Amino acid sequence: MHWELELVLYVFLVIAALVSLYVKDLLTAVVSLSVFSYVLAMLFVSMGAIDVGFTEAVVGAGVTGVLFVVMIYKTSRRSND
Amino acid sequence: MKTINYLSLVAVGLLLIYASLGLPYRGDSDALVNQDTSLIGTPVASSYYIQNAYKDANTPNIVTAILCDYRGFDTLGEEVVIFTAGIVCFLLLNRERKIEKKQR
Amino acid sequence: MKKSSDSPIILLLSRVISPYIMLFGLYVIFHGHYSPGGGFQGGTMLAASILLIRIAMEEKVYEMQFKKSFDIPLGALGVLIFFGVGLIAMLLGGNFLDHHFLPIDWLAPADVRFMGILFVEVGVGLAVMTILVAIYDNLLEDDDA
Amino acid sequence: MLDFIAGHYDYWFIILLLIIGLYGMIMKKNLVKKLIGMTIFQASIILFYISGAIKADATVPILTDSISNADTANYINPLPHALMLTAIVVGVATVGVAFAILIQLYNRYKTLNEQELIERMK
Repeated sequence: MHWELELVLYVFLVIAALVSLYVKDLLTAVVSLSVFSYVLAMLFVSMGAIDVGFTEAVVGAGVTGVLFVVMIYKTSRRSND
Repeated sequence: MKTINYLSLVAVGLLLIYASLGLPYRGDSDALVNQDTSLIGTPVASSYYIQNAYKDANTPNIVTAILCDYRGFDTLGEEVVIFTAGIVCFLLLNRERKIEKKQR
Repeated sequence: MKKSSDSPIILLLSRVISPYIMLFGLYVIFHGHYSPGGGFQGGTMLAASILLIRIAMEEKVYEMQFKKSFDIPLGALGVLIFFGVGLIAMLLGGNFLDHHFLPIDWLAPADVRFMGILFVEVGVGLAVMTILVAIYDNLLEDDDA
Repeated sequence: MLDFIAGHYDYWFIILLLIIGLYGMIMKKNLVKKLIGMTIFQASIILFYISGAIKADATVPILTDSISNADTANYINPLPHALMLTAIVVGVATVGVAFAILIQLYNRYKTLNEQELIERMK
């Protein structure tokens, strides 16, 4: 519970979320979503939930990214908005 | 139409911020969920788990003890949900079923 | 993916790193009583080590590691292990999923519940690993076969 | 006043994340962007539960010999951790089902844009 560290992590979290929604290339959006998940895992660990942080780092930043990339490979990469 | 969407977003945000003013302070040890006994005198679940997890199951990690022993039924239902998701993916996208359908 | 990767660095490095990820996943499952970890995390790490080979190599190679037709039946086996532990405790006189009634007589009562947690975590890890691999495999099926 | 802000500022960040996720779900036209918005929304809900579990001057919920567990103020509340652990793994399974549906939609209609999809469905 160091509030300076948590404030920096929250600001990074909001920036990563906005980037992954605003960018037009979907592959970039997926990479930004992985960054979002990893920062979220660090925030969980700083709050003392080490089990949840471990799960989020493995699931959110690892397997979800792989599944997103496979789905974009099977469909289209461009987005209009 | 777009303006209504933006206005509804702002309205939901303001409503949630107004609701958050009544939440307990962050890290407050005297909040209602962190006490040993509830208002009607029964023991609170999380305090019971902290005090009895090592005595009951010989497991220092309390989260594991809750997940697999005290609330195992919850985890069973959750695993069935994961298995159902795998079955649904298999049924939607499997190759052999499509070949069979094409030949018919 | 369907074709093997062109770069020799990726081929060599994925082949070297994958067993260590798998070993660490097994450690996380079986050491989950004392440190952060458990069935969900360890199962996901085992799935990650299998997916690493599946991304880098071609189809003929990764079929030798973990067959595509095994993943749904092994997931069902994981769910059945979890359900069976609860059912044994219920048949021997306790409530459903009450590990205290498992037929391990030579251990202290707290250690019987310890072993029950271990069996449950093995079942959860097996189910999570195979279902995540199954979702990947089915997403990669060809549509115009 | 400063004490009040220090006790509540993380709730406001969580509400900001929730609004961002909701914006992605109702304003974006691409279905993959809607899915990314849903992931952000779900992350904010999980973060709210974890944030409600912390106690000041407490340690992580793994028992050690040097810290007594008779006083429950020494350990962080472990119940929301166990509940949210399952929620994360269910989240990846539901996202997998959404991917299967998106791939089938693309194979049939060759687009993922919402408006074109509605026009081609007629």
